Amino acid sequence: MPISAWHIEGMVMDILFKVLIDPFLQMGAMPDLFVQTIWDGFVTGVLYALIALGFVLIFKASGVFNFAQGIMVVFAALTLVGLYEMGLPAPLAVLVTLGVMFVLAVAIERVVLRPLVNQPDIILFMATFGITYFLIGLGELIFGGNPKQMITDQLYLPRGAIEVKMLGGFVQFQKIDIAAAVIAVVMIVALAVFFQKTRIGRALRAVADSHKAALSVGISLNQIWVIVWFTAGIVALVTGIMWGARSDVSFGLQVIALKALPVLILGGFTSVPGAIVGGLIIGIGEKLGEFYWGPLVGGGIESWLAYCIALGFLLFRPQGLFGDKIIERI
Amino acid sequence: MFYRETGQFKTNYADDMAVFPILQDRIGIALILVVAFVVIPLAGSNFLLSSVMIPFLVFSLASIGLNILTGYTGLISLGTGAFMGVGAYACYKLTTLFPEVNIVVWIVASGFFSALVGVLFGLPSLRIKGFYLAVATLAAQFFLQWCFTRIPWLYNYNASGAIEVGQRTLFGINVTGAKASLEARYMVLLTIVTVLTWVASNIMHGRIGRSFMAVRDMDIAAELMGIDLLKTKLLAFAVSSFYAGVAGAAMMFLWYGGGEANDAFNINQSFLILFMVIIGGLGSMIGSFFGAAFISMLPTVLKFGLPALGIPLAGATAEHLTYILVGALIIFFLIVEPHGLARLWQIGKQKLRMWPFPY
Amino acid sequence: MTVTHETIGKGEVLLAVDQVSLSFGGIKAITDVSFDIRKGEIRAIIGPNGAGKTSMLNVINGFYHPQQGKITFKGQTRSKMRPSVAASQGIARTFQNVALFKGMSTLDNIMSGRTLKMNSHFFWQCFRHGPAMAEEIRHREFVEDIIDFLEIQAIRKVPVGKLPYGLQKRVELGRALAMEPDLLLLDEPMAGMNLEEKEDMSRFIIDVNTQYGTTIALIEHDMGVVMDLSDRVVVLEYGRKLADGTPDEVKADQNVIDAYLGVAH
Amino acid sequence: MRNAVLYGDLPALRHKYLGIWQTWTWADVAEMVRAYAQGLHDLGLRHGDTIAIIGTNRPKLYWSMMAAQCLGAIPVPVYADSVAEEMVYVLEHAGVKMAAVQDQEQVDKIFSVADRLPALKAVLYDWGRGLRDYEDDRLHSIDSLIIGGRSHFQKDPRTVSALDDLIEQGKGSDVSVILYTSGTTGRSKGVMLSAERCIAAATDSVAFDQLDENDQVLAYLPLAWVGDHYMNYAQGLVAGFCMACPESTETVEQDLREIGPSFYFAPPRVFENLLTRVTIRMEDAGSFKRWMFKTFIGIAKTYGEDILNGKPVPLGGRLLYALGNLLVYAPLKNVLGFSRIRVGYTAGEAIGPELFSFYRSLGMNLKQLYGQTEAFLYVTVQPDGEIRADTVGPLAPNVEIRLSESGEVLFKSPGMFLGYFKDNERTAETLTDDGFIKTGDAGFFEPESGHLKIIDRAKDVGKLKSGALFPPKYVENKLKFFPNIKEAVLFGDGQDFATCFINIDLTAVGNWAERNNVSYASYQELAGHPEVYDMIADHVTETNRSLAREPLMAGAQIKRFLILHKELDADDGELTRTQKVRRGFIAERYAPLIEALYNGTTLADITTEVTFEDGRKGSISARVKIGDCPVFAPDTGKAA
Repeated sequence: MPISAWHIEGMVMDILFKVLIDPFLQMGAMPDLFVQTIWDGFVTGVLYALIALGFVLIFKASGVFNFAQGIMVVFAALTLVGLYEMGLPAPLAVLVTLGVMFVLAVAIERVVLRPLVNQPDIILFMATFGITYFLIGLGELIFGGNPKQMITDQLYLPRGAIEVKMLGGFVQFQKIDIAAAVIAVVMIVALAVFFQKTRIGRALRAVADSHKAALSVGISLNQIWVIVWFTAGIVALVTGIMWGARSDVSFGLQVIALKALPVLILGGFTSVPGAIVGGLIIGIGEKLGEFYWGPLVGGGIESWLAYCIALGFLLFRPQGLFGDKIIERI
Repeated sequence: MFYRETGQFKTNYADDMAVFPILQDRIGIALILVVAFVVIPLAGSNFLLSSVMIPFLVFSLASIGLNILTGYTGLISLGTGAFMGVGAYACYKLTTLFPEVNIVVWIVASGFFSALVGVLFGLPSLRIKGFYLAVATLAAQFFLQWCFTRIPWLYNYNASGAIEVGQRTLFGINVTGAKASLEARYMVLLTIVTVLTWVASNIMHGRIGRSFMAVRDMDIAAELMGIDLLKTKLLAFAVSSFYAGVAGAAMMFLWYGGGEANDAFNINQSFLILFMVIIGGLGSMIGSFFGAAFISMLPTVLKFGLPALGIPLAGATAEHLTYILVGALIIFFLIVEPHGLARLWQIGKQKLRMWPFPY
Repeated sequence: MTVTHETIGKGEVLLAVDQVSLSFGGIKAITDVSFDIRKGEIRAIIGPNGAGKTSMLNVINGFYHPQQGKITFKGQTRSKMRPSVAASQGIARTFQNVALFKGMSTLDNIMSGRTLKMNSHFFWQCFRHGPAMAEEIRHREFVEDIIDFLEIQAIRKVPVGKLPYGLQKRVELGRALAMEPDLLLLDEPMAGMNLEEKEDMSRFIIDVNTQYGTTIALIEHDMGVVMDLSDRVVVLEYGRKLADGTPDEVKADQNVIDAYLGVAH
Repeated sequence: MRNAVLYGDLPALRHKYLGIWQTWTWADVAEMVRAYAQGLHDLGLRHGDTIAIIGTNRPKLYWSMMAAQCLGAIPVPVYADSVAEEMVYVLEHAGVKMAAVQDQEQVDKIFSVADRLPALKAVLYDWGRGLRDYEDDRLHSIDSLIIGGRSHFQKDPRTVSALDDLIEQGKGSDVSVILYTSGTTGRSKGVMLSAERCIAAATDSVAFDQLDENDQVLAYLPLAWVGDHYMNYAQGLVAGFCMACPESTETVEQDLREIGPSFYFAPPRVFENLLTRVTIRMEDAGSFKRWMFKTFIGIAKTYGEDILNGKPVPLGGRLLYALGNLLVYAPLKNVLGFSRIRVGYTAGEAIGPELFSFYRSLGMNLKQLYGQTEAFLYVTVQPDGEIRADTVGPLAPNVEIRLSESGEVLFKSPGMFLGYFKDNERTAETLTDDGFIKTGDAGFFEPESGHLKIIDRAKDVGKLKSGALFPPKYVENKLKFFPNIKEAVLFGDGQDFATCFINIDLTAVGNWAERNNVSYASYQELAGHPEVYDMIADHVTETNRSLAREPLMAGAQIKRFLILHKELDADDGELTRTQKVRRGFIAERYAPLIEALYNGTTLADITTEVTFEDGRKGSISARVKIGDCPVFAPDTGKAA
């Protein structure tokens, strides 16, 4: 017996070591790699944040949990590229795409939201599924199903990478990633301003609180919905460009929409800063996890790690990082 | 109009509380069963069985499962696909470990495993509500899916990494595997579905069903009435996942005849079944069947229907159109009848009962 | 539970609220309130809106947990308690804005009030035979008595969502009664009712009290009703206890007159 | 009256109580009643005592009657909806010793007037709710009595035989029940009926319609009305069919549908309201359904009755009718709960011919009979195959009838009464020297068919100045066939032309108003609305047209009418408790209006006192418009 006892104990120690200590040793051993991973995570996080942002905008203003945000990203990117391929100059293509997104917003408001006003959330949620399916079909019908190259250069987005020598190694920063980060920040700031300063923005915030309040500001709900969905559309477009620039434009992209869910959970459905912080946490968390712990279980844990992080988190703070505490009344 | 209820009065509670109190309904059900059990197997073409009835039945079972959770108890789940997977793999392991035990037994038994897993992932449901819960179930979906592909033991280290369905017999007739006749598979499946449906409706008509609905309609009030939320919700998860599990096993063994988790039990499957439940009608047994029929048959109908209408389609385009149409139809249905086909059915029935009066 | 039931005779203290304080974040809902409810009486809690009446009920049946103070029910003292436990100890209630199970019929709603008393095994539930069915029938009989008592035979099978407000309130009362509570909490049982409905409801409340000997604590705005119905009244204002006593005493109390009765309601 | 026992285990009574149809077999009932009787006896109810029965149709109240009759005591059913004052008159007059009542409400009524009822020893209640804290030793629950009786049996078996003796003592000739007439004219009179005569009458009629123990009826008519007592109680005991009591007054319709009675009796009013509601509901239906309904009802009108009467009908007609039956009639009857009706009767007052034929054309074997409380119950009845809307049929078995020179109908019947309780001179008035009973109705036998045709209350039938016959009820019924007209009161006796008051039917007209978006705030406003006037005018004209076709009646066409600003109401004494019009009373009450009708003015003011639900009195005044209608030359084309 002692032998096997030894044996088991050995195994346990081994596992504990692999899980609890070894990863950190690795980090310490190659800080440059560590930073690299963090950076990668950060960028992914930014993109998650952007999608989450789309969700939050819509959820805040219309209480709709817009599952279609992901496909909107894809759709926007596809349209852009598609238009370009049809021979429009890039800047024009961007404008037209914006136009398309606007039309989309209007259409959704008319066809989906207005008839379904005052329906339970789950129904609206389902409706956005409908939208998703519709857009998938439409996108593929028009632009075909196969992946496309994002027109990075034509949009004057930088290529290549900067290699910074640090921590006894090289850390590589893709210019596009930096750009992405910068643009994301710019956009978030812009949105913040839009919400704080402009009349419409205030109205939107009002809607978030109560619909009556919004009306008192003198903007009809329908207008607000259009605006919000359009804004979400813009966010989607930017996200699409960024993401497309890093990999390529395909329907596989829509899966990242699902990734935005745990982000939302961390950040809370109604909080813009929450979305961002959440995005970063998830992004970095899952990259680190994949890189350092993934191998232990054969990798690929990226696919669910995010959710489990979120789940664990939920159990302690059901209302999310920035969400406000729910007091149930009866 | 066909209803003749006059003179149907109940002299004891048992009759009054029957699932089908109206004579004409009982007749109707009997007819349907006869058709399903006798007419279709005899008269039905292979096509009807393989690409209409069998998928329909499998999905019906799954949507009953989800309906119990989402429709009756009001808990959204996006993990149905994964729970089905658990069933499938459980069944696979069981039948390979104990080949001598009859496959049908295992198909049903595998439900218990998915029930177990369901409870596990249901645990958060006490604290988490609505979309948050949906996300929690997504965790289940992805984690389990990951397990299916990353844990070779589950698929017996097949090179293909997929479930391979062997020959299994019932009363000496092949019911699974390549040699099993469609009819045999259909009959087995149909029997399972019928029995489980009956059981489900029993549960829903009793104390448990009521506490489910109580939790759905007004969980606070339910709790203040002494209904233990956690227990109830977990039970809902268990029952629901059981059905999903059986559906999954049935899907693999009686329909696909083997396959790989990522295409059979992926997130889209979960969504699809959610659609069925919503379109069919939340909180309605018959709705689950309507929904399953609608969603599972729609693509087939379009694939063969549109060309028939003289719209020539390449396979791909057809697929895209299907997507568009499904999407549009979902929205359409949500708008015209948020309570799903079941409600339409109910209204129609009411009209028939009140005929010739409008109400 | 029934044991303790025996131990408390009519007129003795059934429930005692002892210096209870409750606050959400900074806002104080209830401040240091104490009063008791005696077995078999009809106890009214009145006060202006936001006086913390409903919060008080929520504390009593364990939905809110008071920061300070304790509650003694049937001689057992506790500061925290899960609502479901409170229910199983014999506290039932109705809600200010009807909290029925909209998706279910009147019958099912009231039946669901029996859940605590039902315990047939899941196995039997699956087949809806044997013990399960027997149990169903047994409780159906009990529920039918209540339906008969509340004169709602006509709406037995109607989904409660379709019922007019007044009837919904009645069904809700039925659901609470189905629990055979020792203490019944009624939160504005007559809110938004017309005169006739109010009269009916008061009749039911009194009948419940006399027939089943149920102890009742109710919140009500209609002074007339309160004064007729209740044996004793406790008056809250801004979460504090203002007065406590028989209707006449309370009517006479100067604070009350200034604070509440004076105001046209 | 206790022979019913021989039906053993067949269901005797069903009562929808606690959600299901509780059922008692005859054996149960017998046992129960005996125990109950014992209980009553212990309580001191003796031979010849009177016991009031007050409440809706509930088994225990029926048993109360049986039990009382076992002891040779006399049950006195009283209209449950009558207010304490009215009730006390009957109770006082009958000198009741006990009262078996339904619930707290009735108990309260009784106690409120108890001081005027010296004889009252005990009050028995069926439904104890709210009576918990009544301290009154006169109060007992019926259950407690039954139980008491049972235990008494157990204590000493001798009581069993003792009870039997008591029962045997009961002679058939004893008064078995006193039914108080609704009092179309003045105070209501207590009609004494004897057991043997009741049974005799019931037996005849049961044989007549071959009713047997397999039939079902729904007892929903007021206990105190001869209709219920005869049709359900007496016939039930004789034929041994199963009587079902509805769950509550609101659920009668539903219960009717569930039970699906095979024998159905209702006063015309019930059928009227039913038809009104049917028409209203159909108007809300989709255009297709409406079309379908209209066409097939049309077809039914042409063929339906003939088919029912077994007259030859063209094949096409039969087919169409069959189709209609599938699409409309059967479902309709199903919804109304009439599907299983074998025999249906209507009586109490003449039924509108159109109304009558409507139901018959649906294939419902509805028949008319004529009778009155004093006759217990009918003197003429229509046998199958000889159904006519305009007559009340030939003589019922074992009944003699002759007409007085004034055209008044006189009869002798097996079930005829013993006399009015404590009211001999009234009895004398009613009886002729040779023991015939004066009905007070004017009528004549149709020579060819031998059918009796009732025109109206003898004293109501008048003549116009022109000398033309003036039968108010006859015309009123024609008017009342229109769903929009709830009540009509005709005047014209001794005048030069006929005029009438109209009561619009609030549900029907209100519904109509909604559809034609006519806005109105009150009944009064709606009644005064010009468009409503036009509509009613059309109806009246219609009526005149049909009157013109019958030479006898042509004179009675309506020249002028007005729509009353309030509904005629029993609480105001304008109607009897059985909802019959109190013509005289109305005439004097609305004298100014009548005057206006004849002096040609188009507007009239009127102030009337009204009694509200809660008994408070108030008065409403109104300005009432008067409408004119064309009359038509008598159409001699075809004779009636």
